[in-house]
Amino acid sequence: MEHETTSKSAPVDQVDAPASESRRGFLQIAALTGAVAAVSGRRAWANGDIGFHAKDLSDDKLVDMYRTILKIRWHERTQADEMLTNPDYRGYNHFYAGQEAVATGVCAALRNDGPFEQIDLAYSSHRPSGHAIAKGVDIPKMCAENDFRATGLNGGYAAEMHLSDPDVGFIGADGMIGPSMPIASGSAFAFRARGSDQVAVVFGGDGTYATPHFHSALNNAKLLDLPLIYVLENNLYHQYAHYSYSCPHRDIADAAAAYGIPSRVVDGQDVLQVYNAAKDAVDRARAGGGPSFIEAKTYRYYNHWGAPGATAGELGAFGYDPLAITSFRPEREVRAWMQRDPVDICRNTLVDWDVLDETRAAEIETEVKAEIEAAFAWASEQPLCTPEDGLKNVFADGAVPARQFG
Amino acid sequence: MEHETTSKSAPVDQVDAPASESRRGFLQIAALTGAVAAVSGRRAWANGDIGFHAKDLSDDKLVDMYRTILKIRWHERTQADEMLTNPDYRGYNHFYAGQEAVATGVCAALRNDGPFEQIDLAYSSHRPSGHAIAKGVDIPKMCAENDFRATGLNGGYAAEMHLSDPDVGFIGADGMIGPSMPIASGSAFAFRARGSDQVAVVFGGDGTYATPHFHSALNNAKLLDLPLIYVLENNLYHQYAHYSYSCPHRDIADAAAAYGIPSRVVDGQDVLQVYNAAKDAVDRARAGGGPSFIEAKTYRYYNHWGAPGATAGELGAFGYDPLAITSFRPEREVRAWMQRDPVDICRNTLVDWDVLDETRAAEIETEVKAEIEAAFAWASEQPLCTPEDGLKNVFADGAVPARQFG
Amino acid sequence: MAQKSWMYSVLEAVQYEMQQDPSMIWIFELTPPVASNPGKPVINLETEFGRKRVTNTGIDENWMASCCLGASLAGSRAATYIPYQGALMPFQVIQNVAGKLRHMTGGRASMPVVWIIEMTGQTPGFAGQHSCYEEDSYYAHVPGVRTVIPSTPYDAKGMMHAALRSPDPVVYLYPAGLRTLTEEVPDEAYEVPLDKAAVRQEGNDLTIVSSGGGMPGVLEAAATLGGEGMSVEVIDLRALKEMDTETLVNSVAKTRHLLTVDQSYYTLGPGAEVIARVAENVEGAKYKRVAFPDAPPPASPEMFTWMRPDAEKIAGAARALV
Amino acid sequence: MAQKSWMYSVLEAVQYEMQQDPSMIWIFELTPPVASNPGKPVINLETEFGRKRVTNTGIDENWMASCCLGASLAGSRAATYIPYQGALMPFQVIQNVAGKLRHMTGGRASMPVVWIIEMTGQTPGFAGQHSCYEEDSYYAHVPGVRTVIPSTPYDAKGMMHAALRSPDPVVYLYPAGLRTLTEEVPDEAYEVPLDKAAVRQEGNDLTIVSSGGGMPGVLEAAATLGGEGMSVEVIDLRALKEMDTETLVNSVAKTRHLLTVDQSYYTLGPGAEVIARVAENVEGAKYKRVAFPDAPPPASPEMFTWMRPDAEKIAGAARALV
Ligand SMILES: Cc1ncc(C[n+]2csc(CCOP(=O)(O)OP(=O)(O)O)c2C)c(N)n1
Ligand SMILES: Cc1ncc(C[n+]2csc(CCOP(=O)(O)OP(=O)(O)O)c2C)c(N)n1
Ligand SMILES: [Mg+2]
Ligand SMILES: [Mg+2]
Repeated sequence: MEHETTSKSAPVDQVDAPASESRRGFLQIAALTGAVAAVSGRRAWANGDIGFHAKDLSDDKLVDMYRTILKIRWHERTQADEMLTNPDYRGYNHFYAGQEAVATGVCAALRNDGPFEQIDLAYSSHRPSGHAIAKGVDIPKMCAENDFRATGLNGGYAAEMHLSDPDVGFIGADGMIGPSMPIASGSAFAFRARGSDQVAVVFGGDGTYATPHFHSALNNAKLLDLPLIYVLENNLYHQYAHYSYSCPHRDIADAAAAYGIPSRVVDGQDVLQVYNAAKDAVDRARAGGGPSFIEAKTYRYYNHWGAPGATAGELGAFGYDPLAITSFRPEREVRAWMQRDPVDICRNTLVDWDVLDETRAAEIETEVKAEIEAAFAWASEQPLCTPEDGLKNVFADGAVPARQFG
Repeated sequence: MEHETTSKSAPVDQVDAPASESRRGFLQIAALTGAVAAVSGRRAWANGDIGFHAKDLSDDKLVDMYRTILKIRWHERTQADEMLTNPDYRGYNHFYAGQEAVATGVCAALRNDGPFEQIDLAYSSHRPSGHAIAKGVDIPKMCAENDFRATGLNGGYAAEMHLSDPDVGFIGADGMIGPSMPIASGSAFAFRARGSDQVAVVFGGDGTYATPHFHSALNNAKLLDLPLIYVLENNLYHQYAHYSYSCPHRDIADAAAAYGIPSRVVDGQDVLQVYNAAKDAVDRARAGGGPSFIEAKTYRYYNHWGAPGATAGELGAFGYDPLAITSFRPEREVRAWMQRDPVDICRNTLVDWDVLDETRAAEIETEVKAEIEAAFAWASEQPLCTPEDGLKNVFADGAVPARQFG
Repeated sequence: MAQKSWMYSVLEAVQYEMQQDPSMIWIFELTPPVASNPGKPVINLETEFGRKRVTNTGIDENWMASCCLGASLAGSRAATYIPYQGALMPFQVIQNVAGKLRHMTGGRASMPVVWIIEMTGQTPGFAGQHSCYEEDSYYAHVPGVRTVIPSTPYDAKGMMHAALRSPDPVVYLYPAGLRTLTEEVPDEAYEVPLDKAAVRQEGNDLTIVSSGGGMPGVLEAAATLGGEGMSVEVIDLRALKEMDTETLVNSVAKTRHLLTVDQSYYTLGPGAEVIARVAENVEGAKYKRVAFPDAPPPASPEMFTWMRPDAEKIAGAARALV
Repeated sequence: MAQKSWMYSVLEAVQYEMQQDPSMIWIFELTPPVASNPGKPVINLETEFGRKRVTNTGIDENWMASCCLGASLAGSRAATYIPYQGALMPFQVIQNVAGKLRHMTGGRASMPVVWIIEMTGQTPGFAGQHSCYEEDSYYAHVPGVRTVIPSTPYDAKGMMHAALRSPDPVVYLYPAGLRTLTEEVPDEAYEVPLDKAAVRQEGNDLTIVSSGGGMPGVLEAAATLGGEGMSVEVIDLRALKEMDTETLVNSVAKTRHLLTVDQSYYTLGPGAEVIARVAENVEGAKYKRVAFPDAPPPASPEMFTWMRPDAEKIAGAARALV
């Protein structure tokens, strides 16, 4: 089913990227004009209206953002390779590669350390490893968690789908599509009630638009002026269904704008555009100006879950995923998006701004790769869990009785 | 808390009635200008753009609508008097008086008899007695049901909050705020799937806007082009909370329009305006044009539930309702709305159109009163239920075991 | 110390905790959190603490419950009152998120949240969701959430203090049929534990176990049976999750006869769990359940009152069992 | 007749009923209703019946379930497949609307609707809602809805035909851990009743009662125990609501020993109801429950597999009981 867009307002901050066209529409344009191949990372930021806040940042902060994108990227690639080549490796992931600039740009605008009562909180809901790294979790411990180790971030109880770390304000993933949005709005309610200037950010996919929770969270955030930032990562698909099956809007941001919430569409491949939108939203929320909605147009390089279709040593997955059953996304769409890679766009910008040169940029990537490899190595040596510990942490104190033996 | 309206689009079909102003805003205007007292029933329909479809109706059909409004009104008044004066009377009601033109105008545009596979379905969800009468249920049986009689419309199982009668396509009330909207969309889905031109109508209060179901029902109705008509009766309050506590829009229709659904605001006190909007919506739905949303600005003359504050023989309730606790609506607001009474507006229009004269109009009212009195009399003589029947109708066949005796 | 109603006792506890903790919040639906009691000051949380901390929005019980969960995750204690019509609207977020979050974060999520979930007064004449009394079982099956159901104003206040001070999420069931009960309730704060049953009356011939709205009928039946010479031990569960097995087993080990009474439906009502726990631990006892049949409540008072367990039916079942 | 998998058997029944009844609809979430089986034609409901009758929309399980309910009220048979992550999203509408509607309309509402609700495969390594197995109890407490849980492809097909032909709303639980089971399943339509337990094996020393995903472990344990000389009667509940009391009581009256096995949580798992029903009717029997502890499933395979009941643990509990 093809849907006509019903929205009248023009997307904001739209760049000449393969954006939110319906799949067929996009492919037709790409085929007719060869436009995709002509889009380079360099051109993306050569747009007069980007870099407003970002241009004021210190070099260190900018390099940090580049480093964060690389950490997420290399965590993904290293883990995918582990999954594809190491039969003893048990971890899995909902890969975030391709979307790194979203988590990085948003979290760079947040307060990520300090006492729990002062830091900003991020709800990941789903596909959390990128959000976790951007918010600042300890990567070796996260790797241990993903590999079910007793010394992992969450003691081996969570694994990838439920990562969390309150120490850095990462409330984490709950694995459900929908519920985190109203919950995050509750944290925002608490901030406002106690007179704190903290903000709550919730990340959600295009799949969250259709959930009933979308309405609840946005309506109440608006009514109560809550410091909530809803970051919708529109990677065009939920599992293997294009978002036009679930949403009558071309830009989901239009749906949020209907509540009277300041809503923007950004190029999710460009970390600085994301940062700028997040910074505006955070400033508004801290000043008591209420909620914001950011729709980041982005794309994931791997399939929905795990590494089907991927090849060790290569970025992305192009094969057919049996999970998709009768519906799948075309390889040329994946390849088109990969030409506007968030790593390249960030690096190119920093080089153009003279924050880094190519040599230093490459060195940093080498350093990050090594750091991630060390994290996986450390994780693989961590102890496995003690079976009986499964009875703990049900309530704050004590353990529940075993019942499996009668 | 006062909310500024965020909507930019002008309300459609707005008349010079006390409409959806926030309570305080409305009272200020009323106090300053004395405008309310100047609004008469006669003036309401003297608006060039009403009566389009309605003007083409046969006299009989128009008189039927007048009669239906009167049936609802006298059912309300008779029942309120019973509750206030007859200590043996056990029935109760969520009174609909003041809103009669909404149910009447909508149902007049529907197909209300014929085989079940051909008639239009109406979901009442809540406050059902007006919807039931307008859809054509047998009034004596409904009175018996409301009085818990074995021969009532639903055998005494339902009472007022759960009235239903599939024979006239009245799927009825389920007593919940929210769930009926997605359910009604499911009936619409079935119509479309089986190639039928039936339509599904769901009535809901302003309270339904904030429910998560609002989003689900409208989004899916739009995506799937369902023949669903959502009639939102905005009587300004849910229980005793003004709708501005739950909705950032001045016109809730704006929220529906954001989905790309044709949405109108109508004067809910004028049955012909309601009919015209419903007729458009029904025609569109039957032709495969998908859903519509109608917001009827209206008002209830009694309190939320039962007859607190009402006086036998008088229309409306003005006293303080203990249920309201710290919040209640001002008496002058009730009296202002009562000056644009749906009975008067309908009668005046029909007299002006020469469909009736005042004498005949008064005769009809006398006939209807007698009919309603007879219905209550019949109902009061009906047998009470057999206790053991409570174990039946759990499943289609048989009865469940008694468990209350051990 | 004064005679206080259930809801006044509860709001007294909430008011005290909100005065102590300026970050605590309360969300309500339409009906403001106000209680009055003869001879006592009116409690109005909305006006006392202001609408930044105490607010209503629309009819969206799932948002109310989720909001409080999110507040608790942000370090603010939070409570809400869900009316009975919406009792199961927030079920999924309590069952699938709140109940699992502490465990699935390896103990890192703390959730000092209390959901007061109203159960109906089982009013004859209503029907469907307006007279049902079934949420006890649904919530009691959820791990990671403490589910309690006080049956007296004294317990209501003490368990509310305990619930608000607990780092665990608590489903606090309020059987609205008890709204007219009054008893002497201290003015100062005190705690009643969230995991202990109460032996309301000791006896040797028969153990009757019930909870919440079932208790008045059970106590009345026990008095009748006592007058007939039967020695009845009456246990009020109070805590549905974690259920106090020890008190149940000790009692039936003595009386050898167990009668459970649920206002909730028969199948998988709390009584099923009570019997199963005892049957696993006591040999040769005799068992019977009194419960609402597995049928929704009908509107007709004739049907409904016949179906609902009451003192007379309970006493009849006890006589048949012993 | 051919060896068929669970899901192929189910879709075969659905396909047949949809061919017979051109008004029947099916709603899915993201994953199209497609099944293949060696030597058999691929079944694809979406392409065979078209997107007007078979469609997906967004991630909104409550809408999916509500849509089917509304279709059934409009006189069209309807079914949907709710993935396990969303298993309790439609709970409120099933519990508070569908379950009550026939009764509260005095029998006037007819609801030929089937909600296939997936339960997880309890996959070690997942956690939280991705490995839980708890929806059986929640749905089984709801009156007015038939809750069934087939454990074999044969029953799956026969109970799907019966469910689709029933005017009652049916919650049809699918334990996804059984997805790899195959057995001989007839090609033609047939019905398996929605209210009868199955005696899978007769015996005299011990009755083991389980359902759904618990059955393979129980059958394996029974084989082991049989090899040791214990005569075990194995009952597969199949119907959770209405539960087949007679089969349970007759069996334990004979064996005097009852062991229940739940993959679901201990407290108020189906086993509690089984024991309570038997204990009310059989005197002097001995009882034991094997169940998942009252804890959410942790991710670590070491913790999870230790906590989950399996053949060895079941056999151990049986030896201790008899
Ligand atoms: C309530 C619920 N239903 C279904 C699922 C299964 N599920 C997991 S991820 C996913 C798709 C989510 O799509 P989107 O929101 O776009 O996020 P993306 O995977 O693209 O990052 C689904 C349906 C779930 N986790 N929760
Ligand atoms: C889910 C749910 N929550 C709460 C209630 C209790 N309740 C009954 S009517 C009502 C107010 C409804 O207001 P509105 O939708 O404006 O309809 P009106 O009463 O004005 O006709 C509420 C909250 C309910 N029936 N269902
Ligand atoms: Mg997506
Ligand atoms: Mg209203």
